[in-house]
This record gives sequence, structure tokens and C-alpha cells, in this order.
Amino acid sequence: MTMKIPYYPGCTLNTVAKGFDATAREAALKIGFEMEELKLWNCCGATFPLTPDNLIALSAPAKVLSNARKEGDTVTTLCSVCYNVLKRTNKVIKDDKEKRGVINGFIDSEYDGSLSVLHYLEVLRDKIGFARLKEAVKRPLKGIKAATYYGCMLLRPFEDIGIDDAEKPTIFENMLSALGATPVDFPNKIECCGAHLAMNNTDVVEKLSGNVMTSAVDNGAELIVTSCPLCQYNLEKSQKRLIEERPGYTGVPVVYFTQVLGLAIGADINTLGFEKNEYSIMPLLHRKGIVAGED
Amino acid sequence: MKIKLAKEDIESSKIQLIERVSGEEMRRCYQCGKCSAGCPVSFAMELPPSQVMRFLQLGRVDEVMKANSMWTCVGCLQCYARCPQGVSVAAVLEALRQIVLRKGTDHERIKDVPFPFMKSAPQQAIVCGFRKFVS
Amino acid sequence: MDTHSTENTETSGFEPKIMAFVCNWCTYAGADLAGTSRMEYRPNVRIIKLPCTGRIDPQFIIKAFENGADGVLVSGCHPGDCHYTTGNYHARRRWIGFKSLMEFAGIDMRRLHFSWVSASEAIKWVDLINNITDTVKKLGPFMEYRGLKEGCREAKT
Amino acid sequence: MPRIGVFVCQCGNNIAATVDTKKVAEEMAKLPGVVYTTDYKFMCSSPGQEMLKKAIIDNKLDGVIVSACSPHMHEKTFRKASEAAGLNPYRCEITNIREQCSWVHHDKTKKTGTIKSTDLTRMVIERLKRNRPLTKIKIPVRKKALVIGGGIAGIQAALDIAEGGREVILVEKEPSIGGNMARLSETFPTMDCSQCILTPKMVEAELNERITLYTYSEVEKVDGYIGNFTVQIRKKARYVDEALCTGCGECIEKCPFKAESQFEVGLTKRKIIYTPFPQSVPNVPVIDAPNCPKIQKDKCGACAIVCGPKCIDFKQQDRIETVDVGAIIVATGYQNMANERFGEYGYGRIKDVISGMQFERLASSSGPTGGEIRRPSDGKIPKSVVFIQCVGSRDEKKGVSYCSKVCCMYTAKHTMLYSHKVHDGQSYVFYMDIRSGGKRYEEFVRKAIEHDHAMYLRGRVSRVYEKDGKVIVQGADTLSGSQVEIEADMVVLATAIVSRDGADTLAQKLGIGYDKYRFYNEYHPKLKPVETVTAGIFLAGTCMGPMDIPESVAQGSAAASKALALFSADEMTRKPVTALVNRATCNACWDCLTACPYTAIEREDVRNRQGETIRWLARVNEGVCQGCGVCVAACRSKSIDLRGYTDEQVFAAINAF
Ligand SMILES: Cc1cc2nc3c(=O)[nH]c(=O)nc-3n(C[C@H](O)[C@H](O)[C@H](O)COP(=O)(O)OP(=O)(O)OC[C@H]3O[C@@H](n4cnc5c(N)ncnc54)[C@H](O)[C@@H]3O)c2cc1C
Ligand SMILES: Cc1cc2nc3c(=O)[nH]c(=O)nc-3n(C[C@H](O)[C@H](O)[C@H](O)COP(=O)(O)OP(=O)(O)OC[C@H]3O[C@@H](n4cnc5c(N)ncnc54)[C@H](O)[C@@H]3O)c2cc1C
Ligand code: SF4
Ligand code: SF4
Ligand code: SF4
Ligand code: SF4
Ligand code: SF4
Ligand code: SF4
Ligand code: SF4
Ligand code: SF4
Repeated sequence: MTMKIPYYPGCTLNTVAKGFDATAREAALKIGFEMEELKLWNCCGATFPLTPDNLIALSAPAKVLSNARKEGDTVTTLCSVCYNVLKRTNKVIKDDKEKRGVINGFIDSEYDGSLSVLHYLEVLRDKIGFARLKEAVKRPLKGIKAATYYGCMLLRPFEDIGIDDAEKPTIFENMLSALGATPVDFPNKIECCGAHLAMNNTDVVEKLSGNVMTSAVDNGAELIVTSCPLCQYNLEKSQKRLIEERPGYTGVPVVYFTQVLGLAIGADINTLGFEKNEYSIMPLLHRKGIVAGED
Repeated sequence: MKIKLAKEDIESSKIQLIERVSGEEMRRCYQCGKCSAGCPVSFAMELPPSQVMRFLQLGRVDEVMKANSMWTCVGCLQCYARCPQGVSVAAVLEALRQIVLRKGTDHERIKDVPFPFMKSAPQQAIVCGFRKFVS
Repeated sequence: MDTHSTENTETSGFEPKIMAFVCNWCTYAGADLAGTSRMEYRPNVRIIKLPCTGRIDPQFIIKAFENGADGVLVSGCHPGDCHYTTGNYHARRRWIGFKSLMEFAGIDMRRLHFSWVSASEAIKWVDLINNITDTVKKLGPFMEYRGLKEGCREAKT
Repeated sequence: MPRIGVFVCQCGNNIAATVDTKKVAEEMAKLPGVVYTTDYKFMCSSPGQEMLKKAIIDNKLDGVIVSACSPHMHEKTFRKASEAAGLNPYRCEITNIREQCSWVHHDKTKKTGTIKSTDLTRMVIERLKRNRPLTKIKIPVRKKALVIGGGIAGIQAALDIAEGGREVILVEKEPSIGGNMARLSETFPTMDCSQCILTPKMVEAELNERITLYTYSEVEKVDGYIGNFTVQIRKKARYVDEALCTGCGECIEKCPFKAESQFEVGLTKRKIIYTPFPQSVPNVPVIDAPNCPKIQKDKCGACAIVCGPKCIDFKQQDRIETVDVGAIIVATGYQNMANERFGEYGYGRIKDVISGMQFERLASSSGPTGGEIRRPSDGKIPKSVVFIQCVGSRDEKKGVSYCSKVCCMYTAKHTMLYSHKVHDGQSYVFYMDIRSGGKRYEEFVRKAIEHDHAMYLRGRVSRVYEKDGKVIVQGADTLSGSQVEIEADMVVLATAIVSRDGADTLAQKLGIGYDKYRFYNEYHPKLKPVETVTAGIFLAGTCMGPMDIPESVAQGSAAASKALALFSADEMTRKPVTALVNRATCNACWDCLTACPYTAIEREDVRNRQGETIRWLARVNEGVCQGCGVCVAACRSKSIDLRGYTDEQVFAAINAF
């Protein structure tokens, strides 16, 4: 019987980043588990409030958790931000009895924090195992130098998230290696892309995301892999300026890890949502002979 | 700049409010500068994170409120992750934002947000941005 | 034999009797320092010196009340400063047990005090004694246990 | 009926001003058993003491009370006087009517003071009636010391004791003595070459006939108490017979395999059969068994073939030896915190990020580069070096909260060494505060800055990463309020000094205390800095906390003088205040045993004639018992009591209240 894992898509994956979501589901099926979307869910709020007194802001994620608990004892997410918000909220509810009471009061529930919040990468690493993942690979991404962009929310703060070492994480690289790609280490992989400043401070975002991109490219990356729709957005958008400013810079595809996952385990190339990317991955795939076609 | 100091400044009610909202104690910061060293937007801040902390230690809330630092912080938590004292400047900056926003003063008007962004950006960016900038 | 309380009573109303069990190394020396510094404090306390607060047996306290104490103080070295490394930790741990035992035995916890006074804390000693004396004075004499002892004596004789 | 004498002292006017001493004496005379009372102007004066002695003899007193000053002042005086008059000293008790009465109750009518003095004296009289005569405990002292740890502190202690004419056993767990100092290049503040000042001492320790070296050895078990310790030492298998080896080094020469050198902090490799460094003491190699193919799978054996005296024995086993000593000095030193803990600095991933100790080796003329500063990645001479201070120190979150005390100084030293060796180089130091307290220390740091052009930046570094063969350092200069980025060739981390792995296990074996960082606790941080709470065990050097060489040496000497003082008499006496088990009622519940802070209580088995254990009893080891009385309060069946503070004595005093 295939393992069923309760899954929280979140608002972005349900809209702009649909490709992220669909590929994850399909890949799961191919590897041997099923992402079962929660019957009842709402937006998590997309920010974990940094001020401890702001409990109201925790009610949205708490509601997600409380509902999810009714469907099982784990919940999986794909988006780094959802993951961060849900995992930290869950910790607050679990560890702080007083706050738990208040939050439950807001949302009229009795949730106790007993859910375990997992990122899809964690499911691959801990429940499936990268060795098994490797066996499922039908279309190895041989020769692709892929940079793994963690950003902030997947790693910090370590005490609350703890998915991997916050300064020298490897989970992403190990996944890419399992898929046959060559992971590229680069210093900015854990530095911020500029996040929500995209709304009103594009200068800063272009600078930060630009740093990430150049640092990756300088280290030989031909592809950037990420797990956050906002990172994906910022990294793509900021390249326009790089193209203008850096002679010879032509734009690098920025994709979700689930897209390359789907690619590697042999999903139909047309279902992976690559057409949505501003800088297409296709030439690279052709060049490396992973997908037949013109360079 | 010349600062005149008195106990009333250092322990003013404004500082106490910031401490309460942020959950951080200003005097825990020993001014090592590691947060400023690693903050990705330090370059764009009028007061880098460690100076925000220092001004608040001195009770100079107004200087900090005037500076763009709180609106420039991206909440990446790098300051907190590396602070040897376990201080979260991120929380302090968020507290400052909250103090402004809770008064009902928006930092960003929705109609000023560029349309292409609203159209193409991921939902979470919009939600998050509103949370940080709008009351 | 209860000379002092009766004589004191004549002059200034009720004067409580306070028994203090103190350790030799810290509190006893702290009380000495109060002396060498010529500080002044209420005369109601009588000290019994023990090597360590860890030596204190709940029986001592009960016996003190039986013998007419209106208040009892136990004081030793600060945690971590114990002359015997961990003796006062034992005392502290036992204190929790003491407390419930004493409460069970019907002793008003305002009559029983536990404190740390180091060899240099003469002022703390003085304040402590003054405070306890005043507190217990307000509570009035502690008769319940004294009766017990008298009763025993009578039964014996 | 007892025959008790009561002597009330006036202390000139110190007592007499607020206490009617005559009245106190008269009151006491009314008590049963009191046969003699008097008051006197100065009891501690010679005439006062003579009077006491005479009264004891004339009145056949079997107990005396002196109501005078605090027992902390003159208890000894009066007990000695009583003893001189033929009385057991523990039948003499003091009532404190000065510090506890006349000096703190200023009632000029003398009423308050007199009442209180009467009460206090009465309580002590009742207590005295239950005092048993006690005899001081005499303990023989073995005049031989054990020093654990052969760093500079331990070597100094051993040499001083030997000089004082006593025998010493020096146990070192590494194949050579020398400790961390052997690794250092030059030492602040005088910049003498570390090995040049250390090796003569190491050789002296080896040659001194009163010092027995046990290298490659560890303390296995410690029994006994002050003056009488029995210690088991594990001599780890060296696979080389120390007695036969001539130290010719042929074996090392011929050994075909290599492993990482711990002495060189991983900067280079050494042979499988090796001495840690050329001046090792003893100059006898040891085989790194886990890495030797001969020992692991019987392949090779080259060393044994070339060894002239045939002293290599692949079958050698660990040996346990037992020694008897009177004092133990612990000088096990420190180690550096693992730098990998600080991922942001890239140590372990970026080759050219090294530790301070590694820099010492690079700068040392006996080190892997012969003293040239060359960076590990490509052997190039770095033109810019960034030093990061307080790595792990003063870091509550990921490191330790204390300051490591020596790293400000050695970093300044490093910048000097660097500028002397690389004239066109530039050094940068990220610091939080410069801690240079000590003779000529501040001048030393100023010299590094002013003379050797070290650039000091006040701030921490957030991140270090590699880019195009450079090490990029991203820091802050809080004084100018700016972020600072430096393209360096090499980065040196001034890593926190921490206690040795296993420091806690050793402490447990020895019964000494340690703090939360596993540094050993001194008896008193100011007044007994090299003693522990366990009598006969002393401390020296960095096993107590960070310190530099001058301090470590001073402590080595201090600990040695403590041991020598202990050895100056054949026997030592101890107060007989010890616990005593009532063998009839003890039910072997071991509550006392777990409560005793000194592990002074042992399990004794009582056997029948067939040698079968019929019951168990608690037994107090008088040599170890410190007389705290914790066990007494712990025993639920009231089967253990404390001499000098028996339940009976305390109850008697309470009853007289
Ligand atoms: C990078 C660096 C540079 C320095 N530069 C200077 C300087 O220039 N000037 C200066 O004054 N100070 C300097 N210091 C400090 C100096 O190293 C120490 O003060 C000194 O070495 C301490 O000596 P020690 O004997 O206490 O300890 P250690 O040198 O650590 O010696 C302890 C010994 O005990 C042994 N041992 C440990 N555990 C056991 C056990 N269980 N059984 C048996 N043996 C054991 C160890 O193997 C070791 O040989 C520097 C320190 C560092 C880290
Ligand atoms: C304000 C202040 C606060 C301090 N607080 C602390 C603290 O909190 N903790 C701490 O650890 N340290 C403290 N110290 C340091 C401490 O005072 C010293 O470490 C310590 O007192 C030094 O003792 P000493 O015996 O070396 O010298 P001293 O105390 O100076 O004793 C020297 C003695 O020698 C006598 N003498 C001098 N010349 C001769 C002579 N020719 N012949 C005969 N006798 C002579 C002097 O009269 C004096 O009695 C403090 C110092 C100061 C100034
Ligand atoms: S890193 Fe922490 S301690 Fe250092 S300056 Fe910033 S807030 Fe203060
Ligand atoms: S959370 Fe804000 S202040 Fe802290 S490092 Fe990130 S951007 Fe800078
Ligand atoms: S014995 Fe004590 S109280 Fe009496 S004279 Fe001497 S110092 Fe004073
Ligand atoms: S037997 Fe072992 S130690 Fe000897 S030469 Fe061979 S590898 Fe070296
Ligand atoms: S060859 Fe033999 S004698 Fe020479 S050093 Fe080696 S073991 Fe010692
Ligand atoms: S000695 Fe200097 S470098 Fe070392 S921990 Fe203390 S302040 Fe930091
Ligand atoms: S606590 Fe008392 S009964 Fe128990 S072993 Fe010790 S002496 Fe014996
Ligand atoms: S008196 Fe103290 S040291 Fe002695 S045996 Fe009892 S608990 Fe141990």
C-alpha cells in the first residue's frame, strides 16, 4: 500500500506556483507515496510574527494545524515559508501552555501541538531515503551543475526549525546528487533574496537576489533550485538588471526542486510547468542530452 | 552628536514598551556588531542593527524611529541566528514596526504597490508585505 | 528555667524567643562580624552552632518550639559556597520536605525562617534578626508546642 | 555528677560594659553540676590561662566553660590550656558573649546583656555535660606526591617537590610530557621561544632521580585520603620497551605509513611509530596501534626488523600499576573548543581558515613549515591575514560565556610574529575588547598595533567564505558603524579555551568539584587558589580555567609548596569531629552514603566464620570524613551521629533554651 502523507499546499502553490505543487504530487506517486491534500485549510499568514506578543497572527497557522491534526499526525509542506510558519507556530503551541490557551481561544480549538510538521525534503530524506530516491531516478540529471538556494525560511532559526545545519546545510545537495545532478556550493545559498521587500524596495531586492545569482553563477551554476515561491520570483526578476549590467550574462533558469525531481524520475516533460519560468531550462536539458532536442 | 543621559531616558516607558513587544532586553546586547556584519541589508539601513540596539540602550527611541532600518529589515533572522548573546534584532525591529502600525499608521499604501508586482508576485509576498507594512 | 522570656516580658510586653541554627563557617562568622562591627540588633535570638545546615534535623526545630521558641531561623552558606561543597544543597532539598512536615505539624510558616548569610553579610544578619523578631512579635507567643512539653514533663513527674 | 567550672570574661570593658559578668557567674553557680564559677578581666591573657589551669586542678574540674569572645578567636587557646591542666580539650567549651552579645546589644543598664549571656552560657553548660572526651585523629603521611598532567604546570610542580627533597610520580597521558606549551612558537609578553624555555625543564624532569615519569599513562582509580592515597595507573601499551629503547629513531625512519599528527594539529602527518615532536621526553617512540597494519592485520613489521635493541613488541598489553602517595596535584590543562561548531567561519570547509594553535605551529621553527607562514591550501605566503578573536568565548549561545583570557594576548603575538616574518603583509584583528591585564601586557598589544601595524577592528565577523582563492571575511567595525569586507589569504580563529574531554570523569575519580564548564573548583577563589575541598588534592594550571604560562607556573609552584608543607610532618592531626555509625541499629539503607559529599562512607560487610556475608553496615572512613553532619540528618533510623555535635548535645542545648 502506498504511504499517504497529509499535505498542506498553501495559498501560493494553489495559485501562482501551481507547477511547484503538481510536480510534487506526481513525483511522490512515482517514488511511492501519496500527497493527500488536507480537506480543510487556509492561508498560514506567510509570516511568523517575530514579536512574541502578537498571538493573533498565530491564529491562522494554528487553525491550519488544528484542522490538520484531525486528519493525521503529520503535515507536509513544500513552500519554505509555510513550513517555517507552521513549524514555529506548532512549537509555540506545544511548548508554551499559556499561549496555547490563548491561541486555542481565538480559533475555538483544543490543539496541543502534537503534529509533526515536515518539509517535503524531509519526507524524501527521512521517510523515503535518498538511496531509494536514487533508485527511482529514470532520467538522471547528469552533468547539470545545479546550485541549491536555501534562503532564510528553510533554515532559521535553527532551534525552531532544525531541518539541517543552519550554516552548512546539505539536505538539498544530497537530494540533487541522488537525482544525478552535480550540486554547486556557493556562499550565498543561505543569504536572503530580499523577500517581501519586492513590494516596495526593488532596489534592495535586486541587489540581494543579484548577489545570490552572481555568487551561484561564479561558482559554475547552470541552474538554480529553490523551495520557495518568493525566492523563485525574486531570483528570476532580479536577473533583468544583471543581464543589462553584466556583459555575457544571459539569465539562468530558477526552478523548484520538485520540478527537477519530477524531471529526474521520468515525468512527462510537458507536465512539469517549466514553461512558466522566465529563463527556460530547456536549452540546458538539450545541451546535456537529458531531453532530446535542439540546443 | 551629543547625548545627555539620565536614568529616565535609559529606562523610559518607550523602551519598556519596545522590550515588552519584542520580548528582548536591550541590555543583553554587548555591541559586538556581529548582526551588523551579517545583515544583508545593513548597507541600506540608516542605522545598522547593532546601532539600533545601541541607540535603544541609550534610550534614544526617536533616532531609531526616524531611521529606515525597521522598514528595510527583511526578517531573514541572520542577526538572531548568529548573535552570541541570543538577541533578536529582528524582533526588536518588528516591535518598532508594530508600535507604528498598531497606531494605525500604514507604512505602505496598497494603491502605491506597483501593479505588475500585484499581478505576478506570489501570494505570500503580498500577504507578508502587507503584514510588515500595513496596519 | 525560662528566665529570659519572663524577665523581658516585665519590661516591654511580649518579647519573643528566637532560636537560630547556624552553620559554623558562614552565618556564625557573619554574626561575629556584626559583633566586631558593633552593629546593634534585637537581643531575642539565641544561636546554636552546627557544622553545616546539612546537619539540621527537623527534630531540632520541633524541639526548639517545644522548648518555648516563638520563632526559629536556619541559616547557612549561600548555595555554591558551602564549606562542605554540597552540604547546604542537602539542607535545601530537605527544606522542601521540612516545610510540608512543619505545616502538617501545625507550625505557622511565618515562625520558621530559612536564609543564607555569608561570613561577610553582617548587615544581612542584623536585618534578618530584626525582621524575624518583629514578625514573630506580631504573631504573639507560640503556645501550642510549649504546652506539649509541659504536658510531657508533668506526665513524667 | 559532673564537676564543671564556668569562667566569665570581662574582656576589659568589651564585655563588662554591657554584661554584669559577676552576676552571670553567680547565676551559673546555681546550676546542678557547676562547682566553680568566676569572672575575670582578660581570660586569654597569661594570668587568665594560668587561673583556668589552676582552677581545673584545684577543683578537679571535668569540664570548663569560658564565656568570652567567639570560639573562632580563642577556642584553641582555652582548649590548649585545659589540655595542659590534664583535661580532655573537647571538655572545654566556649560561650560567645562578646560578638553575639555585649557588642551587639548596647543596653548600658547591662540588663539585656546579662540575661542573654546567662541564657547562652546555660545552653553551653547543658551541652558540655554531654560532651565526650575526644582524641584528635592522627594520620600518617606518605611523603610522596602524584602529579597528574605533564604540561608546564605539572612539570613545575614536580620539579619543585623534587627540589624540596620528596619523591614525585608524574603521570602524562600523551607519549611525551610538555603539554600545550610544547606546541607554542614564541610566548608573550617577552617573546621567548617556547621550546627553548620548556625543553630544559622537561629534560630536568626526566633526569631528576626523585621524579618517576609515567608517560602514555592515565589514572585509573584513586582510593584513600590525605596522606594516604592509593592510585592505580594504567600504562597504555606503547609497543616499545621503554627500558631498552635507545631513541635512535631507526624505526620511525623506516616506518612506511603515516597518519595525521595530533601534535601538529592536523597540519601534517607523522609516521605510525612516532614521537610527538623531536624533543619528546622520554625520547621513546610509540606505535599508533589503530593505524598500524602489523597490529591490526599482521602486515608490515618493518620497525621491529630495523630496531637494534629489539625493543618493539607488537603483543604488548596495557599494564596497571599501583602507587601509594600522600598528596595529589592535578594539572591536566586545557584544550581548544572545536571550531567546526561555528559554521559561519568555515573552519574545516575552508582550508585557509585555521585555529590559533595551528598558527603557532606555522610560526614555530620546528613546525611543519619550518617557521615560515604558509597557508595550508597552496603553501603560499599569505599577504593578508584576518584574526578573529573571541571565537566561542563570550558566546552564550553557541560557545561558553566566559572570556578565555589568553587569546587577546596571543592574537597580538600572532600579528607580531606575522609582521616579523612577512614584511609586506597586513594583519587585521576583529576584537570586542582587548584584555591585556598584566605586567607589560598592554604595552605588548600597543606595540603590535603601533609598531607592527596590526589593524584592529572593533567588531565581530559574521561570515567567512571563499571566492577565487581568497577568503572573504565579512565583519563589522562598530566604531565607525560600518560593515567591513576583507579579501584575506588566511583567517586565524582565536578559539575558546575549554576543559579537557574527560575532565569530569577524572574529577569524579578524585572526588573533587568542577563547575558547569568542567573546570576544577578551587577551595576558595582568592584565599585557597590551589587547594580543593578534598584534603590532600591540589590544583595547578589551566585545568581550573583559562590562564597563561606565568600563572600556570606560579600555580604549579604553589601546589608544590602545599604538598611539601603536608610532607613536613610525619603525622597530621585532624579534628575528631567525624561521623560514627551505631552498628547495632544501622539497617544498611545507604541514605548516608548517598548524602555524604565526600564519599566518606563505605559499605562494610559483616561475615560469619565461614566467610559468608551476613549483613551490611555503613562505615565511616575517618580520614575522609570532614564532619559536616549531612549523613546524620539523612539517616532515618538515627544510626549515625556526629562526634562533637551529637543529637544528644544539640538537644541538651535546645532544652536549656
Ligand atoms: C594558541 C595559543 C597560544 C598561546 N600562547 C601563549 C603565550 O604566548 N604565552 C603564554 O603565557 N601562554 C600562552 N598560551 C597559554 C598556554 O598554552 C597555557 O597557559 C599553558 O600551556 C597551560 O599549561 P598547563 O600545564 O596548565 O596545561 P597543558 O599544557 O594543557 O598541560 C596539561 C597536560 O596534562 C596532560 N593530561 C591531560 N589530562 C590528563 C589525564 N587525565 N591524565 C594524565 N595526563 C593528562 C595533557 O596531555 C597535557 O600534557 C597560549 C594558548 C594558546 C591556545
Ligand atoms: C580600589 C581597589 C579595589 C580592589 N578590589 C579588589 C577586589 O575586589 N578583589 C581582588 O581580588 N582584588 C582587589 N584589589 C586588589 C587587591 O587590593 C590586591 O590584589 C591585594 O591587596 C594585594 O595584596 P599584597 O599583599 O600584594 O599587597 P598590599 O596589600 O599592598 O600589602 C603590602 C604590605 O606590605 C607593607 N609594606 C610595604 N613596604 C614595606 C616595607 N618596606 N617593610 C615592611 N612592610 C612593608 C605594606 O604596609 C602592606 O601592609 C583592589 C585594589 C584596589 C586599589
Ligand atoms: S550580534 Fe547580538 S550582541 Fe552583537 S551587536 Fe548584534 S544584537 Fe548585539
Ligand atoms: S532580520 Fe533584519 S536586521 Fe536581522 S539580519 Fe535580517 S535583515 Fe538584518
Ligand atoms: S578571651 Fe576573648 S573576650 Fe576574653 S579577654 Fe580575651 S579576647 Fe577578650
Ligand atoms: S609495523 Fe606499524 S609501526 Fe612498524 S613500521 Fe610497520 S606500520 Fe610502522
Ligand atoms: S629503533 Fe628501537 S631503539 Fe631505536 S628508537 Fe626505535 S624502538 Fe627505540
Ligand atoms: S582574551 Fe580576548 S579574545 Fe580571548 S575571549 Fe577574552 S576578550 Fe575574547
Ligand atoms: S543512613 Fe543510617 S541506617 Fe542507613 S546505612 Fe547510613 S547509618 Fe545505616
Ligand atoms: S559527617 Fe559529612 S563527611 Fe563525614 S561521613 Fe557524614 S556526611 Fe560524610
